[in-house]
Amino acid sequence: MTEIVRLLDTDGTVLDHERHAFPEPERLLEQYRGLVLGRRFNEQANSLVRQGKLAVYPSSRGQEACQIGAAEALREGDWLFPTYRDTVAVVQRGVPPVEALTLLTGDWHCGYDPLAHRVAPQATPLATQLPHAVGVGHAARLRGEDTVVLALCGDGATSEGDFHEALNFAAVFTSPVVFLVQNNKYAISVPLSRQTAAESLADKGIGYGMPAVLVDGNDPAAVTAVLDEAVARAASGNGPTLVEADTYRLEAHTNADDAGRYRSEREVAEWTERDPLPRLRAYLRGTGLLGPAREAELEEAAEELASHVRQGVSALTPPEPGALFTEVYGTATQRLATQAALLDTELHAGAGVR
Amino acid sequence: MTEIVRLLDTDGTVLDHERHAFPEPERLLEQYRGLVLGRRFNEQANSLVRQGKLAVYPSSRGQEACQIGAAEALREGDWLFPTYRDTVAVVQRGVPPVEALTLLTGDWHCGYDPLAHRVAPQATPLATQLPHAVGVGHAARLRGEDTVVLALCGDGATSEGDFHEALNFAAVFTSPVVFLVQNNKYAISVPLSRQTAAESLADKGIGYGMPAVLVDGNDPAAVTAVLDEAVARAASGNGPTLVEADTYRLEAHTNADDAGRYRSEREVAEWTERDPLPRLRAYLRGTGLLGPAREAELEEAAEELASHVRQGVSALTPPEPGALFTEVYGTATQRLATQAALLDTELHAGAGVR
Amino acid sequence: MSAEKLTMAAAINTALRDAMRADDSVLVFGEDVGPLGGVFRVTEGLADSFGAARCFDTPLAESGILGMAIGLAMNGMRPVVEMQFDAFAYPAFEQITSHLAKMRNRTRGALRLPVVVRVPYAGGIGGVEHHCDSSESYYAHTPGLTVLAPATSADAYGLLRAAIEYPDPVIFLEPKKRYFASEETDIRAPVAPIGTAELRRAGRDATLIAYGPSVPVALAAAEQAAAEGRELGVLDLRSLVPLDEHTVTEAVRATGRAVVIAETPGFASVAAELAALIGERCFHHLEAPVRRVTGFDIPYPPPKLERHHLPSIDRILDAVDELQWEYA
Amino acid sequence: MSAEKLTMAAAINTALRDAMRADDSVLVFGEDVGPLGGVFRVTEGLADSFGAARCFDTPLAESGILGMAIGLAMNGMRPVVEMQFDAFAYPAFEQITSHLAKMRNRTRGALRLPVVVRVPYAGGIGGVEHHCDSSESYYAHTPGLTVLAPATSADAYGLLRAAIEYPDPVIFLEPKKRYFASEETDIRAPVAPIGTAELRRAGRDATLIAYGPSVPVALAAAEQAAAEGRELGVLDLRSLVPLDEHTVTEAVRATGRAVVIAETPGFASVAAELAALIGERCFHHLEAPVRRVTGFDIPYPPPKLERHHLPSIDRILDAVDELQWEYA
Ligand SMILES: Cc1ncc(C[n+]2csc(CCOP(=O)(O)OP(=O)(O)O)c2C)c(N)n1
Ligand SMILES: Cc1ncc(C[n+]2csc(CCOP(=O)(O)OP(=O)(O)O)c2C)c(N)n1
Ligand SMILES: [Mg+2]
Ligand SMILES: [Mg+2]
Repeated sequence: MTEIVRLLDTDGTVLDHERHAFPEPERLLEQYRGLVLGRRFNEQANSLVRQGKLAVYPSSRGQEACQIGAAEALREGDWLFPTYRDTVAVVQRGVPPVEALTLLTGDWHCGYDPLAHRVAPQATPLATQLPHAVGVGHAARLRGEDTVVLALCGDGATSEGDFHEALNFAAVFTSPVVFLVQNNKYAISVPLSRQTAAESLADKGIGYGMPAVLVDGNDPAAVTAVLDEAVARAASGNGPTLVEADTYRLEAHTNADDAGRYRSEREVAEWTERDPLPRLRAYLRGTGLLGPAREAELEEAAEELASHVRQGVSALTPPEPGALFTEVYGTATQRLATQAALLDTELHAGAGVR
Repeated sequence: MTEIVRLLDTDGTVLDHERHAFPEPERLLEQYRGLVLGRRFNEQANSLVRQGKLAVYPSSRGQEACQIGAAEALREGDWLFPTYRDTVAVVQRGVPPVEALTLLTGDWHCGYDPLAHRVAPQATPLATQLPHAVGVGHAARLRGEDTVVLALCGDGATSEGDFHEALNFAAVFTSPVVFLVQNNKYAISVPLSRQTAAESLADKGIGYGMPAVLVDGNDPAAVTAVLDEAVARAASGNGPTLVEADTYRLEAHTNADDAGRYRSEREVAEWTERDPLPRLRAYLRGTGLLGPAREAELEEAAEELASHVRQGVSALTPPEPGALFTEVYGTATQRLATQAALLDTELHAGAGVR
Repeated sequence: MSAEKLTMAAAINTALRDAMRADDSVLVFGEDVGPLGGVFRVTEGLADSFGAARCFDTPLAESGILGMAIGLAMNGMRPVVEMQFDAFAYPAFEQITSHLAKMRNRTRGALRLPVVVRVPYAGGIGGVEHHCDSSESYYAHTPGLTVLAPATSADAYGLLRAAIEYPDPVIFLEPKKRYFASEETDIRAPVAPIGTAELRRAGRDATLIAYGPSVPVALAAAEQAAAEGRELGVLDLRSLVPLDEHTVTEAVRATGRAVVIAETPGFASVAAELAALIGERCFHHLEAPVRRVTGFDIPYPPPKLERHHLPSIDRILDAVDELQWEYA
Repeated sequence: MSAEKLTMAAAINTALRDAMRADDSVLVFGEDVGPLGGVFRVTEGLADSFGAARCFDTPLAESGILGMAIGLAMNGMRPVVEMQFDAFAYPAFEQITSHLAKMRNRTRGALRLPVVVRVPYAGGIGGVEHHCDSSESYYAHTPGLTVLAPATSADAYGLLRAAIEYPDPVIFLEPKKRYFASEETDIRAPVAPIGTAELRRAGRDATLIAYGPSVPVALAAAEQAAAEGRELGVLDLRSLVPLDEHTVTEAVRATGRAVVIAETPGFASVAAELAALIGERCFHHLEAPVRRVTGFDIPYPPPKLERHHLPSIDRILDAVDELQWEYA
C-alpha cells in the first residue's frame, strides 16, 4: 500500500521526514495567509448564496491546504486547471476574486481572461479539463519552454474516461503536468468506495508508468513539499506526477446539497480535527513566526477581501443581451445576425407593447 | 515488474511452474485441434478476401492460442465478448463459421444470434464492449447465477476511456468478468510504446484493485492455466481479473494495411519463432498424444472447415432490401413505413424505367 | 386513485416505484440516485424500498453507466439510468449512438435493449453552463432511439411506465423546470401510447406545436391570444420519435398556419424537422410560412440572460402576428 | 501551377503540407497519421517531412486527442486532428460539444480554439458498420462549430487551408468516397471563402441542393434531366455552418422548386434545416413542396445493401418528377 506523506501532525508538531524537504517556515507563513483568506473567501461566498447573489457555491472548506498549495507550487508562467470547487486556488493564483465568481453569479460562464492569468476556465464537466492540461503542457515543451501545468480534479472524476486518457497521454508524451486529485471522500453523495476498489487512487500511477504520491491533503507542509517535487520533476523534463491528496469536504457539495443524507456528523467532526488551518497555525505559533499582531493583520486582510467580494459582486452588471451573439463565432453567421436583430427589436419595442 | 507466466518453452519443453497448474495433456490436445482449425480458418478468410468475397479480414494469425484459450476457458452458459479480430474465438465458441463471417461479407452487421450462443456481436468501436460485459456479468450475479464473462480487447483499446470505466466498474461491483488483453504490440501501425509508458499493461490492475496477470499469449498451456484461474475466481464470486497476453499479430492489421510501413521483417521473423502452433505440437508429440494419424485427421478436419466456409460464404444471399427497415424499431415509425414504401416502389418499378 | 396535486418529480418517482414493484428486472442506477435520491430527488426512497441491488450508485462515469445498462439489458434486465444533467450525457454519446441505438438492428432483432435513459434537460432553472442543454435533436436524429418529452405530470408517469415496458431503448427527456410545478393530475388514468401527440387546446386560427418545457409556454401564449381575439390550437408532441406525423399534419391543415416552439437551438433541430415535414405535407394548406420560435443558435446563456433566449409568450405571439394574416 | 489531375486525398495532403510549411504552429496528429500516413494515406509523408514533433501518433483515445488539441490550441498551436472514421469521433463528442464549440463564447472571446477536426465521413465505400456514418447533423446543430463539407479536390484544398487559418474550431468533413476520385483541378486557384455556396450548374426549372458526397450525384442527375429536357440547377453548399442562406434562397427563388440531397438520415438533419429554411424564406416563390432525398432513417446499412440507402440519380429524378409540374 502506498505510504502517505505527512510532515506536520494534526497538532502542528513536525514529523520525521526523510524523503521530503520540510518547506521554509517563511513560505509556510505565506501559505497560512492564503489559508486564512481562503477560508474567509469560502465563508463569504456561502453567505452570498444565502443572500441570493450567487446561484450556487461549491465550497472548499477543509480543502484549503490543497487550494493554496496548488496555487503556490506554480511559478510565473505556469498554468492552473481548476474545477468548479477550486475558486480559492484560482483567486490565490491572482485572478481577481469577483471575476472568479462570475460563473456563479450567473453573469457569464467565465469572468476572467484565462490567457492573461494562465488559469483555465473552471471546469464543470468532470475530468474534461485534464486532457487540455496535457495539451497546454505539450505545446510548451514543443517550444522548449519549461512551463508546468497543474491540473485539479476530485476523487469522483478519477472514474471518468477522460481521467484515464489524460494521464495516459501525459505519461506517453512525458508531459509536464502535475495531476492533483483532491480525494475529499465524496462525489456529491457517492462515497469513495463506489469510485475505486483499489487501496488508494495514487495506485493508478503504476498503470500509467507515472510516479504517484499519496499526501496528507490537510497538511500544508506536506502538500507543499510534494507539489514542489512534482513541479520540479515536470519542469526538468521528467514528466508527469499523480498526487492524491487525502482530504475532506467539510461542507455539503454545494448549498443545494443535503450532506446529512449520506454521511454522519461524527465523520465530519473527525475530519474537523484535521482541519489544515489550526494545524498550520499551531506550527507557526511554535516557530514564533506567528504572533497575535500578525494574526490580527491576517484577520483584517481576510475581512478586507470579504468586503471587496461582497461589494464587487453586488456591483456586477450583467452583460448586455447582445453579448449572447458576439462571441459564438469570430464573425456572426447570417443566422445569428438575424437572431440578434430579433432580440434587439424585442428589447427596443420594450415592455408593455403586448 | 510483473512476471510473465510461461509453462511451455518455444520448443515445447515444459517449464517450472509452481504457482500455476499445468493443464491436462488431453485438454491441450483438444486445444491443438482448435489451433489447427483456427489457423486454417484465418488462411481461408484471407483467401476469401483476395477473391473479393469478404470486404476485409482482420486476421488473428499468431494469436490463435489466445483465441482458442479464451473460447475454451468458458463453461456452458458463460459469455464471450469478442472484437473484430476474434472470429476464431467466436467460431471455437460454437457460432457457425459462416454466420460469424456475415459482418465481413457485408451481408449484415452481425450474422449470429448473440443470445443463443452467448457471444456478443463482434465489436468494432474499440473498448466499447467492455462495459457491456460488466453489465452482463452483473445481471447474472443479481440473479445468483455463476456466469462468467470473458471480454477481449487489444493493446490499443486499453487507451480508450471505456477500458478504464469498464475495469473500474467491474472491480467496484466485483463483477465476474475476465478481461483478456491481447497485446499484439500494434494498434494498426501504432506501436505499444505509444499506448503506454508502463512496464506492462497488466500493471493497470493495481489501480483498479484487481488481480492482474501477464501471460505468454503464445503459450497455449499458460494461457489455459491463467484463464482457468481467472474464470474460477470470477465464478466463485471473487471478482474480475485482468489478463495481459503477450502475443503478436503475424499478419497485417487487415488486408487493407501495409505492415511494411511500420515494422521490420526481422521482428516478424522473431515472433514467428514463438508461433503457438509448432510449440504445442512439439509438446504433444513429446507426450505421445499426437502422432501422424492424429495430425492427418486434424488436417482433414481443417480442410473440411475451410471448404465449408468457402461454400457457405459463396452461397450467402444478402437479405432483402426491405430488411433495412424491419428491425430499427420494434414497430416501424410512420417515417420508416413511408421510406420502406418508397424503396419498395423503386424496386418494383425495376430497371429501365429511366 | 383520482386526481391529486402532483409535481412531475413526484410523478416520475411514482412511475419508477410502480415499475420496480411490477417487475423485478427493473433496475435504477446512475450518479447519486441511491441514498441521496438524486440531485432532483426524483429517485427518492427507491434504494430504501427496493434495496441497494435494485437502486444503486455507480462510479462516476456516464459511458460506463450506459455501457453497463446495455449489458444488463442483454442479460434480462430493464435498466433505467439517470444522466444527472443533459450535458453530462455527452460522455455516453458513443454508447448511445453506436450501441444502444443500433443493437436491435445489428442483430436483426435478436438482441433488444429495453433501456430507459432518463435525462433531466433544458433550461429555465438558472443553472450554470452544461446544466441546461436542449439535447433532444442529437437523439432524435439517431435512428433506433425512441425519444420522449413529456410536458405534464400525467404524461411523465404514463410515458415512463410505457418506456420501461418498451422492448427498445428510450431517451426520456424530463424538463427540469417542470419538476416542481405541481398540477392536478390523475396519474393512473390511461395515457395515450408512445408515438401519439395530443391537442391540448383547440383553435381554428393557427397551430402552435410544442413539447416538453415549451408546452406550458405555448398554452399561455394561446390564452393571451384568445384574449386578443385569436384562437390558437396547441399541439403537444409528447413523443419526438416516433413522431405523430398524422396528427401534426392534420392539426396544421385544419388551421393553415403553424408555429413550432422549442428551447433547442433551431438549426438542424427537431424544430427544423417539424417545419420541413409541415412544408412537405401541408404545402397546399399553408397560408403562411411555418415559423420556428426556438432557442437561439448559441451555447446556452448564463443564468442572468437565459430569459432572452427561451421562447417567451411575447416571442410566440410576435411570430403568430407575422403569419401573413393580411392574406387571410 | 495550373490544373492537374488530383484526387481529393492528394489535395488534402497537399493542403496539410502547405499549411505546415507556412506556419510552424500547425500540428497534425491522431491515430496512424504518423509513419503509416493515415489509413487513407491522407497524411502520407508528413511525419517524414516535418518530423515526429509536428506529425505524430497518439494513444488510441479520441476524447484524449480532442482534449489535447484543445490544450495545444490554448497554448498557441494550430492542431489538425484526424478522427479515423466518422463513428469513431463519437467518443470525443463531449470534448467537441462542451469545450471545443463553447470555449470562445465561454470566455467572451479571450480563448479562441483554432482546431481543425478532420472527419473522413459518409458512405459509398462498402465499409462495415461504424465506418460510414453521416454525422454532419450532430456538428451542424452544435452552436460554435464551423462545419465544412467539400465536394471537390479544389475545395478540399482551399477550404482546408482556410480552416487551418481560421481562428475558431472547424469540423472538416471529408467524403471518403471522393478520396480517390481524381479530377482536373488547380488547387492553388483561389477558392470562395468559408460560408459561401457555389452554383455548380445553372438550371431554370428546379434547384438541387447538395454537399460533400452528394454533389457529384446531383450533377449526374442534372445531366440526365437535361437529356430528358429539364434544366436543373445544382447548388453545392460547401459550408454547412455558416450556411450561405442568401445564395440558397436566391437559387430557390429563381426556380421555385427545390430538392435537398444528402446521405444523412433525414430526420432533424441538415437536410431538414434546408427544407425548413426554404419554406420560411421562399414561401411565396415555391411552386411545390421542397423535397428531401436523404439517407433513410436507419443505421447505415451493411455493404451489400448500401446502394439502396444512398441518394441515387433515379431517386433524385423521381423527386424532381414529383415537384408538381402540373401546376407549372
Ligand atoms: C461529466 C459530468 N458528470 C456529472 C457531473 C455532475 N457532478 C458535478 S460535481 C459531481 C461530483 C464530483 O465529485 P468529485 O470529482 O469527487 O469532486 P468534488 O465535488 O468532491 O470536489 C457530479 C457528479 C458533472 N459535473 N460532469
Ligand atoms: C473507437 C475507435 N477508434 C478507432 C477505431 C479504428 N481502429 C480499428 S482497429 C484499430 C487498432 C486497434 O488496436 P488494438 O486495440 O491493439 O487491437 P488489434 O487490432 O491489434 O487487435 C483502430 C484504431 C475503432 N475501431 N474504434
Ligand atoms: Mg470528491
Ligand atoms: Mg493490438
